[in-house]
Amino acid sequence: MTYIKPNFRHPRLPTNALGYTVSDYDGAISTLCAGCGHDSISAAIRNACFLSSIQPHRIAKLSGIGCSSKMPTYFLGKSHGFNSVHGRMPSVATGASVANRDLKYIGVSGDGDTASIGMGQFIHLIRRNVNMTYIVANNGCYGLTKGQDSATTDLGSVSKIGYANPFDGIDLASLALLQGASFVARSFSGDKEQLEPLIRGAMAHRGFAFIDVVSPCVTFANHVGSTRSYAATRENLDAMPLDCVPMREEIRTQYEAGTTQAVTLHDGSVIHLHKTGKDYRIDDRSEAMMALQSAKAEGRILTGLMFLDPNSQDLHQTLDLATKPLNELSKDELCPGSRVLDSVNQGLR
Amino acid sequence: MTYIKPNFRHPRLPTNALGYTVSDYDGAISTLCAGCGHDSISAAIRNACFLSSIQPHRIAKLSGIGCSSKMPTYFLGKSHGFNSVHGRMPSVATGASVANRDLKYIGVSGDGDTASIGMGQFIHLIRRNVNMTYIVANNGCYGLTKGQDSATTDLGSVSKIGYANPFDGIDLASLALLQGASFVARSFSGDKEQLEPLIRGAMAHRGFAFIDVVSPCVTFANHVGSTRSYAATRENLDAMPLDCVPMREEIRTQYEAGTTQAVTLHDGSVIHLHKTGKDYRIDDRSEAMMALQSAKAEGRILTGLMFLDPNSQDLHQTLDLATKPLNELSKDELCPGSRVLDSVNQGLR
Amino acid sequence: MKQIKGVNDFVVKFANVNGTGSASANHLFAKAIFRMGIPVSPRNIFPSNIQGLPTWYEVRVSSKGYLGRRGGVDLMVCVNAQTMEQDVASVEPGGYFVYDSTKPLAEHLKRDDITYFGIPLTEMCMREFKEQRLQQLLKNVVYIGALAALLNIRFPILKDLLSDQFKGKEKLISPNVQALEMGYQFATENFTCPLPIRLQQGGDVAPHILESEHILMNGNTAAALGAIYGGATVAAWYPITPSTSVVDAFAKYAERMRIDPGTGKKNFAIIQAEDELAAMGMVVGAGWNGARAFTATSGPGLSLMSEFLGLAYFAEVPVVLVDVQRSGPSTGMPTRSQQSDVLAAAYASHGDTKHILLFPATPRECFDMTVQAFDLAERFQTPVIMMSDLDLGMNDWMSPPLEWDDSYEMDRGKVLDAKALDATETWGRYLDVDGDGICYRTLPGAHPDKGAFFTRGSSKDEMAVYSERGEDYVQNVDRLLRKFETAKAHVPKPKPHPPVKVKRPKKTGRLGALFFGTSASPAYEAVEMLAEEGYSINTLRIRAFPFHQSLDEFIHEHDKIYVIEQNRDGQMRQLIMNECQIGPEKLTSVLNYSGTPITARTIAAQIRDDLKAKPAKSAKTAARRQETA
Amino acid sequence: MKQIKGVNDFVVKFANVNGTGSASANHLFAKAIFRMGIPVSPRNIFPSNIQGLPTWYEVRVSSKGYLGRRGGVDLMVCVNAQTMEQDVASVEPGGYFVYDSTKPLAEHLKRDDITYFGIPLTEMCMREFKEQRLQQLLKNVVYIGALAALLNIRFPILKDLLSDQFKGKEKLISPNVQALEMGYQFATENFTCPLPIRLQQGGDVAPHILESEHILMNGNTAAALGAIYGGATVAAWYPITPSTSVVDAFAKYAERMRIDPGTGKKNFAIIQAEDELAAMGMVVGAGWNGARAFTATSGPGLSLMSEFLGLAYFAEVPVVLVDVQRSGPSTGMPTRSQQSDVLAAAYASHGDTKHILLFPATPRECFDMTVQAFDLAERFQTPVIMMSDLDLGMNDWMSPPLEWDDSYEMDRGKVLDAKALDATETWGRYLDVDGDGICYRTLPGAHPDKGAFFTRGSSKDEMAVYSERGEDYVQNVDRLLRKFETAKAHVPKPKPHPPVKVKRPKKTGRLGALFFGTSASPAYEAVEMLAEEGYSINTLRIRAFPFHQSLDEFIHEHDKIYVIEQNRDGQMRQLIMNECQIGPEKLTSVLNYSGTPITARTIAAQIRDDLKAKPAKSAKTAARRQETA
Ligand SMILES: Cc1ncc(C[n+]2csc(CCOP(=O)(O)OP(=O)(O)O)c2C)c(N)n1
Ligand SMILES: Cc1ncc(C[n+]2csc(CCOP(=O)(O)OP(=O)(O)O)c2C)c(N)n1
Ligand code: SF4
Ligand code: SF4
Ligand SMILES: [Mg+2]
Ligand SMILES: [Mg+2]
Repeated sequence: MTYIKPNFRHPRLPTNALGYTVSDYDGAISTLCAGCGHDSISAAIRNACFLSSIQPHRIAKLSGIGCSSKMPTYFLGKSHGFNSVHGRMPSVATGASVANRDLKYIGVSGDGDTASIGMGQFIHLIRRNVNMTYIVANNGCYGLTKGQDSATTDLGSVSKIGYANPFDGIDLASLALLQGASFVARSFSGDKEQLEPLIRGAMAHRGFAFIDVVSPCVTFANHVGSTRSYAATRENLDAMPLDCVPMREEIRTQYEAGTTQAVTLHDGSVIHLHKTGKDYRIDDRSEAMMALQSAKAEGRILTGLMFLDPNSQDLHQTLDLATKPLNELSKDELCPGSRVLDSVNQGLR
Repeated sequence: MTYIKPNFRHPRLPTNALGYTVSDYDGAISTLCAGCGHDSISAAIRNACFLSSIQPHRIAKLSGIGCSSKMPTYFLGKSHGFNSVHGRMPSVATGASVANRDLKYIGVSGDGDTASIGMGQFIHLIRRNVNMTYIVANNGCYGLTKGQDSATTDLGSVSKIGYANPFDGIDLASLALLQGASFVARSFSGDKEQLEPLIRGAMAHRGFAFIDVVSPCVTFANHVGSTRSYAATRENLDAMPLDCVPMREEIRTQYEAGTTQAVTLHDGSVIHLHKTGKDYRIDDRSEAMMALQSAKAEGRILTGLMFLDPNSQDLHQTLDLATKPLNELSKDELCPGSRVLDSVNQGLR
Repeated sequence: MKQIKGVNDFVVKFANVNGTGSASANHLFAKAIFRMGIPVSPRNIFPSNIQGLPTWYEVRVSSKGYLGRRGGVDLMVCVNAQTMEQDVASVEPGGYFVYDSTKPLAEHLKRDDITYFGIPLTEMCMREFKEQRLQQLLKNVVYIGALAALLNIRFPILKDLLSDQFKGKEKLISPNVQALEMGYQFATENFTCPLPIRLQQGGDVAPHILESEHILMNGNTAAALGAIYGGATVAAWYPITPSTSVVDAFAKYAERMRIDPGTGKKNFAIIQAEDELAAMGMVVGAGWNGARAFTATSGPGLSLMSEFLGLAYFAEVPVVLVDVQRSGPSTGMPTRSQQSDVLAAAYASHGDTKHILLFPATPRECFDMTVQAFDLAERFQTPVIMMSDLDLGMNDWMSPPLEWDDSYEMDRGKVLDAKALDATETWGRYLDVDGDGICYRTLPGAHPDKGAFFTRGSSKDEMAVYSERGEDYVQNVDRLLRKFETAKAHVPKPKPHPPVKVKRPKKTGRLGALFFGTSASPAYEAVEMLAEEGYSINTLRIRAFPFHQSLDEFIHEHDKIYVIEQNRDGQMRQLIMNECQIGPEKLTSVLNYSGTPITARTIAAQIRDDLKAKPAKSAKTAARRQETA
Repeated sequence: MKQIKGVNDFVVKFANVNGTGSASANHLFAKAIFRMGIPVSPRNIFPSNIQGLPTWYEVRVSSKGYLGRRGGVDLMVCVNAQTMEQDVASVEPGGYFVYDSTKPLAEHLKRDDITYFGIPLTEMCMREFKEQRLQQLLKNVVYIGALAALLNIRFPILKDLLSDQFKGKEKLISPNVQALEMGYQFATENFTCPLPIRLQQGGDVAPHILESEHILMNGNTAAALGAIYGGATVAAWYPITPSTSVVDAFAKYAERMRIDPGTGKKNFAIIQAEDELAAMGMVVGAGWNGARAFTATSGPGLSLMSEFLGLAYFAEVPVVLVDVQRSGPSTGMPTRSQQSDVLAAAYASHGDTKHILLFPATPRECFDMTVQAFDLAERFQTPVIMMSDLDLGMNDWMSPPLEWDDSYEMDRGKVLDAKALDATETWGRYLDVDGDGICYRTLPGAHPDKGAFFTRGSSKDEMAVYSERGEDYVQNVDRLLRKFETAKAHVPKPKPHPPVKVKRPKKTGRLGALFFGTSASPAYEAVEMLAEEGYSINTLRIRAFPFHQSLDEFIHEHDKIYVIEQNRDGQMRQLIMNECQIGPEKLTSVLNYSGTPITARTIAAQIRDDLKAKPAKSAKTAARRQETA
């Protein structure tokens, strides 16, 4: 495809377990503003998939509409992507997921796309525990339509045209927690060290994995007064670091006893959470909720993995789907044939 | 209007402060199933408005679509009503409210109308703190379409056709709390003593007042196995009783010291909460959230007033609206006239 | 007093209160007649309410096999005090009126041109049955028993049907049989049975019905079976009358026919969405991912789906939608029928969009066309909307049995798998390689490094690269038009009907009639009625949009054409003018939009009036005689 | 080489990268020409992106006062390396090409039939300015300075404009002025100025323009002012290009003109909704409650609003919607213009629905028609949709000044207040007392015990009581049709244009042209071009739907009519055939749907080709010459 960077494979480029180089996970050249937080997220997704050795073509990318929703064009050029309509990606992802349970799904959205027009679908996506990674590039504004406040804009945050937002911002991570999401995290586009392992963990998780990523809009929300600017975010960041070791990979780094909390994911991957003092038991929803709420009250941005239920039941299980993907079933598996129809006719006489 | 019960005013019928009898608050004869919980809610609304001496014609009734949304026809026949479209009443109520800040607004909805198709609008209605009373007649099913599960149906609750619901039910009261609702309550259509004062309090509250009312569907969700049947509800009920004394009314009953918690509403009305042991400080969101969550965990239905912020800023304040209702402004107040237009032209040359 | 006579030819109507179990009893009545091999067509006219409001059930018996509504009532069974006045009034002179005589009939309800049969239903049931619920339910069965005597229904058939109905709940059989007998006995003892209108098994009945072993089924069930046989694996929906039973039936059959033998797991997914936007979104997602997916809805849902329909059209994703139409606009009359979503469906969504529509007229076609809808959707990579309606979808229709050709292969359309991709030199998602406007698509996950592309609702070039260049946009939307042209030859062709013999034909110029869906049966009947009067009218039944050229030909071969449809604005007529470039003077609307299915009498009357009123040539709408019962 | 000549008559186009501040500099250029009293029409052709993609700005100068696009480019200013190749190619033979010569021009970009002017913009700015942002921004100002010399723009005017522009940020004035002078000086020193194409103040200019004191404004701002003057108090919206600036402007003016003098509080409410469904819901709620409310959106929003539009139609609630059309279907080309929502708007929602549409062609009409929209919406208790488009809404148009008659009184329609209610004997919400299909409504809270009723989207009788009776339904929807008929006499009439003199008229039969909105200006120009060639074409500009009967008359008075519009499917033509009962052979489409506004040349070419190709009578679409620049 012309729009995929021609990737000249440098002989000495490191390869992953599948023999892919990181450039095999590249997408098209970004058309976002220079410095846009979203580009860092694209890079983190690319790196995470490379490091976790996921076959690029076995991933499907979905998004809504917005600068953030353009992102899927800028990573994983070997993957199919679907840039759907504004705020309705959750339903498209749900349909795609039941149609083929064997692919991995990454949904990328924005705060407008998810918290405004998409709120209803977002909540029902969580409720169904669709097996996917859902990333919100949260810049607290509508970038593509030139900077209006979104539903996640903090109370009092000053927009570029100088108005202070009079409404309280919706905290998507808390909402996801309350609605029963099985993997809830928050991060910052500028914190590669934390974001990459989070994405790797999310991709390894079975069920709905939500990552709310603060991703500054350099053009409309990076000024003094905006609570989502690079400066304000860095200043208020409380990051809980972690590592993710995917399945089939031996643990290289040695952690000093008691300094980490390890969680094993359904597929065998292990997430190591580094103790910071601010942290708590990762499998306790209410503790997570408390942590988020108190951080918010203090005007702090708590980032890291908030909650994880490695054994939640995803939609495929809830629907008791056959192991063979629905989109691969043959006529013989689908069509009962004339004899059965005769008996149906019989029953209608 | 032919559809209003011809109300023959019995000479000895008691009247309220405005001289209205309770029958002045009647609506048309209900066409709901005999025994439907919704009819009890209609009666409670009628009584609450009568007892609080609210002029019936100064109330506007709004609803979506569903058996529950038919309710407004069955109370307050002297009030205008708007039976809008399925799940979108919140937006209609928002528009109506800003158009005329002087009326009182009652929104009646169902769990399907609010938690399924209406989820997005519901959350944004809360966020805007629209000054209204919003009642969900929550029967955990779609009554009007013959009994499908709704998004509030409890996990494992068995539907009439015998399937156990595999999804976790959305707890609307917790959601309202998290999203910052200024008045959050839950009740049971069968508990008149609690429901009436709650509605009176809600009507007196300035801002968004939410009441989630368990209201059994006798036709599709009153069987054994349904967690919303009359029997199941009565069995699991933890009711926190209360009284509401509207403004300008002296407190008749004397409460023994320490047995009640009194909250004064913005308009001077006072709500008395009777201590039960299970209760907590009414102005503490997180305590309320904990109470709801733990009750849910124990399979109990906690009812009563969960949270109240009497001094929240409603949408009229947020928008800094003039005191005169927008729909009453005259041409002179609205139209700047030709001189101003000339200066506008000047600025465009 | 002259009483209405007729063997195997009359209309019976039941007036009940909904939620009292009348529907199943009345259905028992219709089914019994069906089992006697006599053409019957029942119609349930129910309120948008669960309990306590008036509901009617109309059963037409027609030896000729007319399945549309005739109009008028010959025998009324009224067990609803609320509506008794209008029910009495609606009986044809010389007709019959059966009622619950527990309370005496009010004076003002007495007509001297109809015959009354009072049966003390309540009293009888109070006497014979203890349980309150039974007392209510069995009232209905008692009058069925009485009708068995009055109309000559074979009693054993009724009994068989009861035992079928109560399989599993056997202890309910005896009280029901008892109730039947009570009614039967009361009638034989108190009335002269049978009536001049009656049933006669083996009496003269249209051959085409006797021959094939007909079944009795509703269109929604048939559509659901079509989805099963068409290979649908994903159904996403949101409940709405009258479409709900499509997915209910799909679930029922899927649980039987789609369980993986090895694991016992499901080879299908049914998701009750949070609303119609989501339902359509799920179908789009599944279709994009290569599964056959569908949804079912009605008017309000169609409106809510329009943004997604536009996406599917422009991004070229297969989608199947079953629109079971009801009376609009807005919430309208949710339990009344109409054909009023034609324009909204054909042009759903903003911008230049057109969608493929199918118009089934029988349950059999609901089945066949649903299967075909999946083939067409994947072949043309676009939404296909099957336009059913409440009358067809929720009522039981006598129909030839469903047939299935086991050699059927799904047409998955132009999809390149890994092998094909390796064989292809240069591939572009929107390259019109074959010149038919249809391009080759690929499915996610198919190939490690070929065929990946970005699907979007925005403009792109032939290589699927985002583009705002005018040339790329024009080239793309012109191709979409070309694709739509190609579809004309693949969708179901319009069906002509053997012309009706006319004895002394009147001079009228060449007359034609166009119609679709549930307007067909009454239209054929009306055409035969008019033939008796010397009017010769050729007919063509439209079965799909875009229109096949034979429609143009038909129009050109006639001087005046009646377009018979069930909406206010003559939507199909408009669609024909738009797409076939036909002048208005040729097309005259024959309309009924009262919510109750159009009747042969209404159609005949409107055409007759129009033909008499000269010059009628360019009248848009023939005199409107609305049948509103 | 022959160079293009022309005083006050040429097309200049700028090729830039978006997000580099070029728009304001280019606007400076257009505004300066406007201040010189010379007819000018600028067009911003920008991408759906915030920074880094190609963007163009086209400025047409026309002494005759043609404001539509002419087609072609006489002078190109290219400061975007990405597009230089296509930009060079797009210049007319004999034209001029200005570029940044900091890097030498590549060989393959050299044409021998155009004149090049290299200006080392980057180099000059690097040298003169320190700040990086300034270095980028002022590049644009430098080339404006050069153009001042090349095209003879009055320098003082540019300076004045700069100081207006930077009111408040005075320290920015001097570097800007310096940049202007740098460019001016460079041009005078290195090129022979002015060019054969040039400006000349007081040169011959169409009188109608010199006379009235024109203003330069865009349609969205005008619509916003219309909402202010029309008394709108509630604006609920969801951001979407190209409609966003309607509400932005409304907010700006409301903050100035709608503050309660006493309290300093607001006499208006603006709510940014969570999506378009909610935006329309809020408008419906406010309209129901007696406030004048509106929303603005574009295609995708229109699709999402269709359910609510159906409710407003059937429940009879006043609603005003400004649809600023962009290129569909689906997301389409968000920053490109089209007139492709005509059918979607006219018949929005399922069931039998029709909506009143207004078609403004100038900012002045955007203002007037928005005011009128509120009167019509309240008079007819129904949605009124003003169909603007990106070209009209977001570009600056020269227009006669806005005018206001202070004697204007809002038409609040048939609303009964408490007094009126007391005076009324029997009132029914849906009683057609006056026979015009419009009934009397009441507002919530008006009267203690009269006039309360239940508004609903379901069927009702004349007393607003829920009803499923066919008679009630038919009576109600027939009245809605009657109401729509009544509207025909109240909506803006179509406008004829004084016929153009034709010297040696060709034999063609009576030719007519129909068009609306932004197709008007280029259509008039094309008609004059064709007049030169001997083709005489009468014109009528459609301004509203439902159509006034004068449209029918115009069609009947002509043998062949061209319907000029900017969509693929000839939607207005279809609407005319549906509603006016006009045969297709008479109406020939002239279309452009490339996303860039239709040009006079395209129109003339399509008509010319069609007239030459005999027999052209019934061709649906004239030969398509798409202007795709
Ligand atoms: C139905 C619909 N309404 C409105 C729009 C216009 N629109 C495009 S993107 C966007 C908001 C984007 O905000 P967000 O999701 O936060 O993404 P960001 O650009 O900030 O990354 C809007 C309102 C649209 N494309 N579709
Ligand atoms: C857009 C739309 N979709 C679907 C429907 C069909 N419908 C009517 S009521 C209803 C659900 C009602 O459930 P709930 O809100 O819980 O009310 P209840 O009847 O249970 O009181 C549905 C799906 C509709 N009227 N409109
Ligand atoms: S506008 Fe903001 S969000 Fe959009 S690309 Fe630019 S920086 Fe990123
Ligand atoms: S169906 Fe259920 S909810 Fe509806 S009226 Fe009957 S009992 Fe009430
Ligand atoms: Mg954003
Ligand atoms: Mg419910």
